[in-house]
Amino acid sequence: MMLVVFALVLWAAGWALNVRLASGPAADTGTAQLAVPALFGLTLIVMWELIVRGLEVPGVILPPPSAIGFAFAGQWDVIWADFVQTFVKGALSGYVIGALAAFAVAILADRFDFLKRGLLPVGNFMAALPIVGTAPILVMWFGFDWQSKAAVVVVMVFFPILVNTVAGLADTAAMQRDLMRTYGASYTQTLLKLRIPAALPFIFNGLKISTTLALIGAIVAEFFGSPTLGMGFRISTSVGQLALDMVWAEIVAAALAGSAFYGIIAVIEKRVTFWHPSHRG
Amino acid sequence: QDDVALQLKWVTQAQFAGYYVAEDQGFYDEENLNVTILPGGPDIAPPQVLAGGGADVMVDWMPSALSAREKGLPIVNIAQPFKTSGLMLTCWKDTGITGPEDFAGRTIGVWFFGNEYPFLSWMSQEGIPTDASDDGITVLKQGFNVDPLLQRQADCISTMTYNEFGQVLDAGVTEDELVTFKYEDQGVATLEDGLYVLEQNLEDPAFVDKMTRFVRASMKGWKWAEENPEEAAMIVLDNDETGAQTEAHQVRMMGEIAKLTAGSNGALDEADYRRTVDTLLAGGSDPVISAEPEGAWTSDITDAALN
Amino acid sequence: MNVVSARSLDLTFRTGDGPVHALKDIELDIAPGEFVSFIGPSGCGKTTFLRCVAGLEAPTGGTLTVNGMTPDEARRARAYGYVFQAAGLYPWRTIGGNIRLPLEIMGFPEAEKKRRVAETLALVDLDGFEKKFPWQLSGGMQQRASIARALAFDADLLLMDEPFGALDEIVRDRLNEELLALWARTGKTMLFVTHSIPEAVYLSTKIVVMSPRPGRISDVIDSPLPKERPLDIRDSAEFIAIAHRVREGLRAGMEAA
Amino acid sequence: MNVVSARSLDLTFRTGDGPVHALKDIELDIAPGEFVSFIGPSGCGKTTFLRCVAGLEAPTGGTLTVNGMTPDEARRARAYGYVFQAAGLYPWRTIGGNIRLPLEIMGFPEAEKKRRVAETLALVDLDGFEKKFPWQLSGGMQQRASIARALAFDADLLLMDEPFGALDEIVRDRLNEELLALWARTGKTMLFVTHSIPEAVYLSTKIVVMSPRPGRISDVIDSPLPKERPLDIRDSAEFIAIAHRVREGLRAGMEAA
Amino acid sequence: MTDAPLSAPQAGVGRSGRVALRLRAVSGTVIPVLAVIAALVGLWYLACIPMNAQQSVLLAERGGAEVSPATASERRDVGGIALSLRNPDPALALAFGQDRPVLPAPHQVAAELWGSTVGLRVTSKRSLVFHGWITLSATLAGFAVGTGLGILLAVGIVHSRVMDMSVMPWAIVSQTIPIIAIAPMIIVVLYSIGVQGLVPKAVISAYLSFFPVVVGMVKGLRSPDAMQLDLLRTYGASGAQTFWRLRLPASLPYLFASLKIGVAASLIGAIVGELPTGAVRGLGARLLAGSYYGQTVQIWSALFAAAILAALLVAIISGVERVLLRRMGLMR
Ligand SMILES: Nc1ncnc2c1ncn2[C@@H]1O[C@H](COP(=O)(O)OP(=O)(O)OP(=O)(O)O)[C@@H](O)[C@H]1O
Ligand SMILES: Nc1ncnc2c1ncn2[C@@H]1O[C@H](COP(=O)(O)OP(=O)(O)OP(=O)(O)O)[C@@H](O)[C@H]1O
Ligand SMILES: Cc1ncc(C[n+]2csc(CCO)c2C)c(N)n1
Ligand SMILES: [Mg+2]
Ligand SMILES: [Mg+2]
Repeated sequence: MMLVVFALVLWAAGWALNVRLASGPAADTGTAQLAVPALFGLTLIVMWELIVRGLEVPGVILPPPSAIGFAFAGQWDVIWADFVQTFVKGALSGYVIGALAAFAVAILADRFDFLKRGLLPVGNFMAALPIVGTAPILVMWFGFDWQSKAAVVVVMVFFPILVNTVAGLADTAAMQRDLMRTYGASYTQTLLKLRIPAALPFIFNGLKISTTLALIGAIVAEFFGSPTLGMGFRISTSVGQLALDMVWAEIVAAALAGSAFYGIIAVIEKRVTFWHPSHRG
Repeated sequence: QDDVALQLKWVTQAQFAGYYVAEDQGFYDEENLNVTILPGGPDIAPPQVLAGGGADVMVDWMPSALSAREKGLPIVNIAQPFKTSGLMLTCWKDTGITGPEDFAGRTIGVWFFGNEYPFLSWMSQEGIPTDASDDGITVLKQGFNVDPLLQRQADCISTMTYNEFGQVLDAGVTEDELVTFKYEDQGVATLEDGLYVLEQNLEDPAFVDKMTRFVRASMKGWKWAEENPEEAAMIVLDNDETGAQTEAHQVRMMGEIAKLTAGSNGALDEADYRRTVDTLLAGGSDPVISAEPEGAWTSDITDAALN
Repeated sequence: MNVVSARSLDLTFRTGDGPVHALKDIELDIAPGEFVSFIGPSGCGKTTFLRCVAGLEAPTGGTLTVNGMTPDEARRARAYGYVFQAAGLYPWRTIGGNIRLPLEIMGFPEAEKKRRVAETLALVDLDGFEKKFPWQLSGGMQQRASIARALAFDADLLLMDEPFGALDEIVRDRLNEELLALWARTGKTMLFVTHSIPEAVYLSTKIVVMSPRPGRISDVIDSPLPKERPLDIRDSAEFIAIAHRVREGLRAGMEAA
Repeated sequence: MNVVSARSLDLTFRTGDGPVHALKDIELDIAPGEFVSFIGPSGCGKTTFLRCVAGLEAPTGGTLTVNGMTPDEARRARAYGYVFQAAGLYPWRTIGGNIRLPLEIMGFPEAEKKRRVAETLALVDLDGFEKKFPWQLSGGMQQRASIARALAFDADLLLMDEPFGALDEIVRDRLNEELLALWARTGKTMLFVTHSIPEAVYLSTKIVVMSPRPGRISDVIDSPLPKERPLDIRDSAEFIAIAHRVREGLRAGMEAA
Repeated sequence: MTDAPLSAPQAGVGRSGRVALRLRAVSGTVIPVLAVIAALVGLWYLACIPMNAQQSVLLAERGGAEVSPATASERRDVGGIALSLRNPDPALALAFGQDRPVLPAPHQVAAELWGSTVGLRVTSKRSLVFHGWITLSATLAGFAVGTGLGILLAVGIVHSRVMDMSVMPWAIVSQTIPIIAIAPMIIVVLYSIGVQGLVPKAVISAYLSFFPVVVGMVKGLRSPDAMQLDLLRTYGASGAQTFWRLRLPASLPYLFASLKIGVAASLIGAIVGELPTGAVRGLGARLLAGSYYGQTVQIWSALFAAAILAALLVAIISGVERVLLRRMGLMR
């Protein structure tokens, strides 16, 4: 009980410190912008540790963060191999294929208005097919290895990227298109010099949303059949073996990988669409 | 009435007929018990539910239970309604597989989630690596159904006599297209569906009494089910909420299950226990359990229940 | 030959709620080298007329020729430069890149592109800003860049649709002066849409006053002002007289409608 | 007592790239019932000065009183109505609802709210439009509604920041006339920011010419024009003379900067 | 009326004009949508032939027909397309009516959908309406909780800088956690405090739906520009007045956009929540049970039922949005 009380005190202290940081004079510096969420996360983790120990929650229900940390460090090689299987082979390849396919279809849909008007509503409907239902089907079609995981990822990321790209390609001002007409520009010239650059902020929006979807999709697919390798495989098998510390270590790895993936795309976005009002320094 | 929550290992099906029958036929009521049957599923680990206090008693396979015990979750077998093992490997005959010695280089589907221990023990006894090396087996984490075999993504898959094997046949495959390896026949059988509780609960006489009544009523249910397989199957069907189970399938399953429960009155046979433990200990470099378990089972409850 | 020649030009838009008669019976001839301003209340069809000349809108009646061709042919022959109300520079291109855009599309050789970009930047007094991005410039500088973009490929005809509408009066004054100087130097033909009476009078050799519903020409005023126009010509009696006539024309058009 | 009184008013913004000296040494007195226009190039601090008067911005030096109070007290005493450049009506409220907004916030009783909404609608000639949504009205009508909103609670001081900047010249002319009439009828004190020389001259009893970097007052012109001002007073010699002086003031300020 | 608002958008649009516009919009999408659907269904039928070829040929072989290659183990290495080309007759004849097809034909799915919705009493355990209702109730409960939580969090984030800086990054990280991995744990933890049935599913459903709502609401509550905020300052308005009269109404369009994403996410959450406990009730259980018994037709029909349910939920929200925003004058 002491530990629980201590956890609550710690929470209050962490929050108070954050309040001071966030409203203090240094609030706008990069350090504060990192420190505040980091401190918040740290308090949460320490509270988790204290409460789990204080209430004597069984380790097979919820392990304390320290145990998760040990599992993460101790089984680093296993986690790394799982990461390569699920993220690099499954998620990343599916992400690339899905994105390229979405771009191609988006350009077609942009070219042929009929296709656009027909495809988008149907696409929205297809996007609503729950992934947990399509995953077993795709595993059945594409086999147990990473190919089926990539297929699930393709299906998951295709529609968000398609919808965003189509919206982006349509987002040019009438004036900008007229300008190209006054130059007697061809369709391709307009596409390359106006529409694609103008669509980039939208495209990146789709790409960003899809980063987390890709990883989640690959992991979900592994629940429905996999080789004896992969983050999803490890999570489900470890639950069965009551190795909850390993389960959480994989979840942490997934969250780290997902956040890093998101971060990388966000950085590229900032580089490529530096001109967009939301990115101008 | 005393409340009892029973966590099953898998979804509602004839594999658990005894409990549904006991509930349906009022055997639990007779023992003044109010039993809640919690169906399992692909991602529910019964020991976890037990540890969390979500259930009083669970159905599990002994390998998984012993492994959990070694991991520090003190669970104890209080009754063993299943005498024989229904687990087997089913292979296409045209792959040329005739015995375990042909497994090297093959792709074999295995259930995980605590169901992989019997297979891994068997293979390590055979000395066949399961690491996808050239002279080893490529293991697939088999999903929920027999598709990997039908689609020929695997040369062999795990099946239960009472369930998946029937599904393979239902899919139009004839028995002579297949080769099967029952664990029972290979001498590596491990004990399947038994009833387990948390060790510390057994210190409470009221709990012991409750479990005694529960086991008694459950075994009555099982024996009833063995004698009336068709009715038992219908009772199971009534309790299936998905509406996905079919009568034919459940009746057949009940028939096969009856063969597995036939030799048991509910008491654990120490010889079976020894065999299971020896199989699991014999796992070579990576045994399922590393030390002889202590106090992993008790006959107190069955002794009290069955007299 | 007239640069622009309209004969009973008519344009009706079909819209969801019935037709909009945007231009009616437009008769107009514009000779080479003229500076023609179009003025009139909102919705009277100034933009529509300019777009017809540019071949961006198809008239529904009458004839319109640009350099003796149809507007569409003229557009494909890159006969004119068009400056829109807002600068409308592409934010992902530098100022230089924006001016290079039409040259890229028209396939000028690399060296020529370089030369022209430098030249037009100098012409609008923006040298040194080539590598800057549009949002790093003030509104007035952006508008100058957009004029440079229209000048880069050196068409003889310049169509400008309220290019200074969004700028403040002082900046506008200066750009007006510069535009006049540019016009004097290059001898291009200018079609210039504006809402501002002083601006129209200050710049033009000819002022076309329009009135709405349907869009018609209600007056065409040939300016007697000399080609040399210091800014304070706007306080002269002649200037005020023309401005007065324009205002009267506008008022009459409004009341008739 | 002066409605607004500024003594060596100073305001410096701290920004990411150094301080911006927006107002420097402003000395100004405004008597009750005056119509004061502020004119100057973009960025000279017109808006900033108005915001200081409104208590929306805190000066960094000097003193400023509004009705003898600090601007912040005046704001809380609801001493003024403020009209922004864009109408800025809430699109989810009807015209009536928009005018009711300040009354709700200030807690007027229900009957009083009704009465005042009807009254101010009539004042700006918008009766019958109470139930319409803003986007169902033309830009000019929206701007009238936003003036009505500022009038509804009947403050004696009206601050207007380029209220007609977005409108076309003809609509603007009419609104100028109406504004003058309203001012004459109500006798309120007006502070009016504009970019347009004719507008400033036409409306004001006093014109404050400002110059930028740092924002200073470069000229204060008391208008000799009569209170009665028909639109074509703008062609009168007196008018042109004042306009000339304003333009010279602007030019001088620009060159000095 | 001296100043008739003729220049205002839509000023002259009467009822008939609107109806005409609507009609044009309908015919402008309905035909392309139908065309695309027809094309997809055609492709689907076509795809059934190679996908189901192994089974078709096997069935033909069992029926005594001459097939090539002659044995199943040889056929295993032949692709579906090649197999269909080598055995065109059985591949075509038997592709669309199998019991356990790899890819069921559209009419099989449609028939199953029809049969298990309209063809059964809604109280039947085989009725998709019954299972849909189970899933729907968890979805709605989770959606309500998630939306409420999301809005509260957004209000906190908009009004407190600390919350903005500390909570927002973690809210993003929370979305990178594979829900299917923690769903069973949530269920077990809730079991241990005696909660089962609808609540665990609703919790997962809420977890998935709160994020879009937070993001949308934060954007929406911050959408009023400086001028609109300053206007209220000139009235000396309080924080609460600013919230209720400005921030909240201004955020509604954003809220509805997120609600549409959120409700679809809620549905997925409810289905995910139904998977771990396996065959209990609901569309997720149907999916799983179908999968367990290799009943592809049943999987596909449950899948489509879920998508249709999602489409209906989104349509309902769009409807509410249209009515509300139109009444508020935010939609023209
Ligand atoms: N694409 C279009 N479809 C339908 N009506 C149009 C279209 N373009 C313009 N109109 C209508 O034609 C009339 C003339 O429009 P135009 O843009 O030429 O006016 P303008 O004189 O340029 O006005 P402003 O000063 O506001 O720019 C207006 O009533 C306008 O609503
Ligand atoms: N909140 C602020 N933070 C920093 N600088 C500001 C801020 N507001 C205004 N400024 C700067 O102060 C100076 C005066 O701005 P102000 O808006 O008062 O000019 P203005 O005369 O109203 O111009 P305009 O005619 O363009 O409206 C400008 O240089 C402007 O960039
Ligand atoms: C992950 C997973 N776990 C279990 C089974 C099926 N299964 C394995 S053993 C057994 C009988 C005892 O419950 C059953 C039904 C599966 N298909 N997938
Ligand atoms: Mg125009
Ligand atoms: Mg300003």
